[in-house]
Amino acid sequence: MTAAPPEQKLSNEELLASVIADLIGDVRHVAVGNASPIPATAALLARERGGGKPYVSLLQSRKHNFFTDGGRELFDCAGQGRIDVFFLSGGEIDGEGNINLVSIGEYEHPKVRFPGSFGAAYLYYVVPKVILFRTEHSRRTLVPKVSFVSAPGTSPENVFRNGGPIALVTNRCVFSFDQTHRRFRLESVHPGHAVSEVAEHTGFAYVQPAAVPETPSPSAETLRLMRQVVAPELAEVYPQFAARIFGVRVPA
Amino acid sequence: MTAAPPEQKLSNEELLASVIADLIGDVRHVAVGNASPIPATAALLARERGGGKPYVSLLQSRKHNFFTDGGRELFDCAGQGRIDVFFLSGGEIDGEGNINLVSIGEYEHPKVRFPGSFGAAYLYYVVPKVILFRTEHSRRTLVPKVSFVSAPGTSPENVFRNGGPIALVTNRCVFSFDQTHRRFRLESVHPGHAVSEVAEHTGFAYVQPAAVPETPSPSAETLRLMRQVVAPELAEVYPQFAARIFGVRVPA
Amino acid sequence: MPQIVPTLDEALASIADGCVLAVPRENSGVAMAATRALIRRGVKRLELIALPTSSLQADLLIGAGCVALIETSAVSLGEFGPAPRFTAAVIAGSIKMKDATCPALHAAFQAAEKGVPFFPLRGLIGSDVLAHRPDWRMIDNPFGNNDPIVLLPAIKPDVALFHSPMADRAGNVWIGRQRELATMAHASAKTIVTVEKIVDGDLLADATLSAGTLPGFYVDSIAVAPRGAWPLPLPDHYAWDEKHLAEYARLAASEEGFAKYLEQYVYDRRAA
Amino acid sequence: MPQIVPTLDEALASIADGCVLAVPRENSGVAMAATRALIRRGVKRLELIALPTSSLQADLLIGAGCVALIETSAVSLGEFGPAPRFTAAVIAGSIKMKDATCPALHAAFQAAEKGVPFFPLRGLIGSDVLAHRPDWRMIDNPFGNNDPIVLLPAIKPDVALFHSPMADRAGNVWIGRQRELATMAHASAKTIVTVEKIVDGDLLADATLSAGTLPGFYVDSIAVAPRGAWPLPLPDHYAWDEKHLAEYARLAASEEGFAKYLEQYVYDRRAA
Repeated sequence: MTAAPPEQKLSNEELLASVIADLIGDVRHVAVGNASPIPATAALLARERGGGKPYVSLLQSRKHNFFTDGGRELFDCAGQGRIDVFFLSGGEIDGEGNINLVSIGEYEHPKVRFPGSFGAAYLYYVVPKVILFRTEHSRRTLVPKVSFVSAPGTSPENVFRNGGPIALVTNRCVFSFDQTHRRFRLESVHPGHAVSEVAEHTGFAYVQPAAVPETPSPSAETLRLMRQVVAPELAEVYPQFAARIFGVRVPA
Repeated sequence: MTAAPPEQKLSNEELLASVIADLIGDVRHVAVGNASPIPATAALLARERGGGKPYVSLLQSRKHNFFTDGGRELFDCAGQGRIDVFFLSGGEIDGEGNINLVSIGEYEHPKVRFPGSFGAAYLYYVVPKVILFRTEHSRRTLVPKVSFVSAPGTSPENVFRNGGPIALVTNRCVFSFDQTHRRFRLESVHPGHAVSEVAEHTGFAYVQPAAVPETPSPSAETLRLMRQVVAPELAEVYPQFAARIFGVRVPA
Repeated sequence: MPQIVPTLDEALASIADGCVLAVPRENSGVAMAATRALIRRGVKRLELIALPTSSLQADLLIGAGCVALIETSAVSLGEFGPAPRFTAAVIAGSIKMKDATCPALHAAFQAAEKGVPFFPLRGLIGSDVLAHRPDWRMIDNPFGNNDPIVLLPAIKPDVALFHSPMADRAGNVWIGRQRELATMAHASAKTIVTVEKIVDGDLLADATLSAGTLPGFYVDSIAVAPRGAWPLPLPDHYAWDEKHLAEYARLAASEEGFAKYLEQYVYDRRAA
Repeated sequence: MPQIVPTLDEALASIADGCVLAVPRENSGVAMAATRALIRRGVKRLELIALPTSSLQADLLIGAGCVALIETSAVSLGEFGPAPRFTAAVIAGSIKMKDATCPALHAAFQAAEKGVPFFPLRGLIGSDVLAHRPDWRMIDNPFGNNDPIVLLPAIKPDVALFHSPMADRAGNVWIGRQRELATMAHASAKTIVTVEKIVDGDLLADATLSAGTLPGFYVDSIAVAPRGAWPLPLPDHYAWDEKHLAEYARLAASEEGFAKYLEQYVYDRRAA
């Protein structure tokens, strides 16, 4: 395999993966769903920086997950409190952290139909740190109120809930989520993007501090790890992504 | 292997196995618990007479049961309605079909302690034909009222119950059980035993018809099957029993 | 006890119109050759239950008009995009939709496996998934204090249908780590399996293989269908046919294209 | 991630006095060498949960004064007769008894495995097993009509302890068909395993072996204990030591005989 030279320009995907790796923090187990190359990059990066911790399960890959008890094991594992971080997205996401993976319009006669809720109506409640990730940052995706709640961002106090959203990462910015006040807060805007642009393209209200920093770029060491250590690992699961972003080619 | 010659005298165990095989009837699946050589003989005999039906699971033997889903599979299988006949016993059995596998005396301070209920508090409800089998027929084992109900013989109409006792076989006689009237009925007395002897040694009340037939001895063909076909199969699971009753020796 | 039969149609005979049919997720061994045979036979009004999701299988059956109702957590072609016939049918209102979430389907099959009327599940409360499931109930957890919890009724399909690498002559089926296939079979009244091949020997007698074996006791009929999951993957045996799935996604985007796909890959038996 | 440690005592370090300890039935791989090590260490006040029954293991621990409470469906030496120390302790009132029934224990562990507070179970109603379990609840099945059903609270042990044929260097453990061992590990906060041997290679990477493998992810510590289930059987590996069990049954019938057994087979390390 060959990897990207360290002098190469920082890509958007690398920035997002670095941001997400920071959000993961010091945990034991990160699980990454299907078709999620950027979160997968972030999880593997977190593992490299943690010297093997957290354990990373890539559900897309038989090789990179340990499950031997059938399709239920992921959910049982989460229910046991053994998954600390998971990633969810939404056809729509609203300002209270509700996500919609089902449909737009009346449920019985929808105008738009998405694939379905998958495990969201469960995992959103039982995984302590759910990181919302939606690259498309527009008034179409970030809406005042979702048309269908696949899973709510918060729950009443008496409803069993060990988990929920901690942040929303888009191609423009990073929001944190305040579960007490049920709202997002603009934490940083990515290099090349503006606070006003975020406001223009966000359909929901959020807290905007007086000063919003620029999303920090990965350190040279982080970038080196991502490009030289993580990218080749990633190539086994996401060969096209690894080739496009990191220039990693798996020998045929 | 060698087997008993057909002219050998009918043993008590052969009689009991023949009676139980008749009680099994035309079903799909008979499961036999541990340390039950006579019911196992009966089940294998029923299978031979049915040309391979019923399917027989001998829980004692890895080879003679199909379970691959751990210790729960027997109970799940019964809950699915896939076990038609099972055998239970009791330290005490009373006239309402209640069985006691736990203790005699006050539960917190028992005078006698048995091993425990095993699966009886479940299987007695969900297996359509439970055959009670207790060779010791005495006022100590067949009591007016059990000290502890491991599982009741019958349940109120609104309690989910697909199964229960159909008969009690002892070393003296065969009782049938009438689930509607919650009582046993003396069906037959084994050769060499008397109706009066049953009354003398039974601690509970039961229905006694005006004429009680003698328990029918197995036909020559049944006896031949038991001795020549069933006994060698049985020897793999119950070698000592097969040797003692049928004279079957497994070559070392 | 299972019958090993010579043709797919014989194996599938008990899947009648209106059958409640359970099928596995896209990467656990989907009986695609059998699915094409069902479409050729023109089965109608299936109530399809995907444990817990589906992809090409549901899309094909829906597009071909075989499905009255689907219960699932999602139908999607994954990296090949949305499932076009599913999407169109839901928007047109031509199938009845029962949206679930993955662990709810696993739990409801396990409830049937254990012979209980329901299983509880955390999560769900406050979601519109729950709001649109009048067949699910919320109770106050009797071991808690003001602690609502959802109960899901057991799912007992008429037939479970899946594809596996091998069966032995007694009908014992190797399922490996795909243990939801055992749960599906336990929960269903009948189980039909297609396999890559029939092997000699007894899978249950082998200490190693038996750990991944569904006993034939739970299986009703078996037919051999080499590459029977194609173009979907068979775990540890073959991968997705990516080129074919991309072609499907392209064709099925329109009704005309879908009809062409059916003609070429389903009705023309040489391609099945 | 699991630590493979050089001694039994190191592996067992997290089994403290008062530990809620889950152990498997007598023919699923009982960690008997580890049990003798616990007795030598003098562990106290164990709350032993047998899934779903026990034999020599419970009788030894009870006789040696290590147990405060036992939850089980039965304790018996099977064809070698009643379990004498268990029987004596229950009659003397020196241990607290929680009588259960086999499927109730399986269900309660599965409830913990699935992260729910309870599982329902049929049967039980009208039995004194239920009458003596104030921790079990009866509700009216919300999907039925005047249909009472029992709910069992999830069992979440502190530690699961069992013996298996092998583990690999990453701590993945071969359990074969003994799937209740996986459920025990999933349900328990920690899992300790003794194995016959450590093998090279990756059990999870092998398509065949992985079907019977408990991932090391769920395992905390592993020690090698050759013939570690002796004198109980290890499935597909070795049978009961009938002669030894008969000797145990004879000796343990009296307190003096039991003390002699302990001296000879437990405290004298050469015999362990």
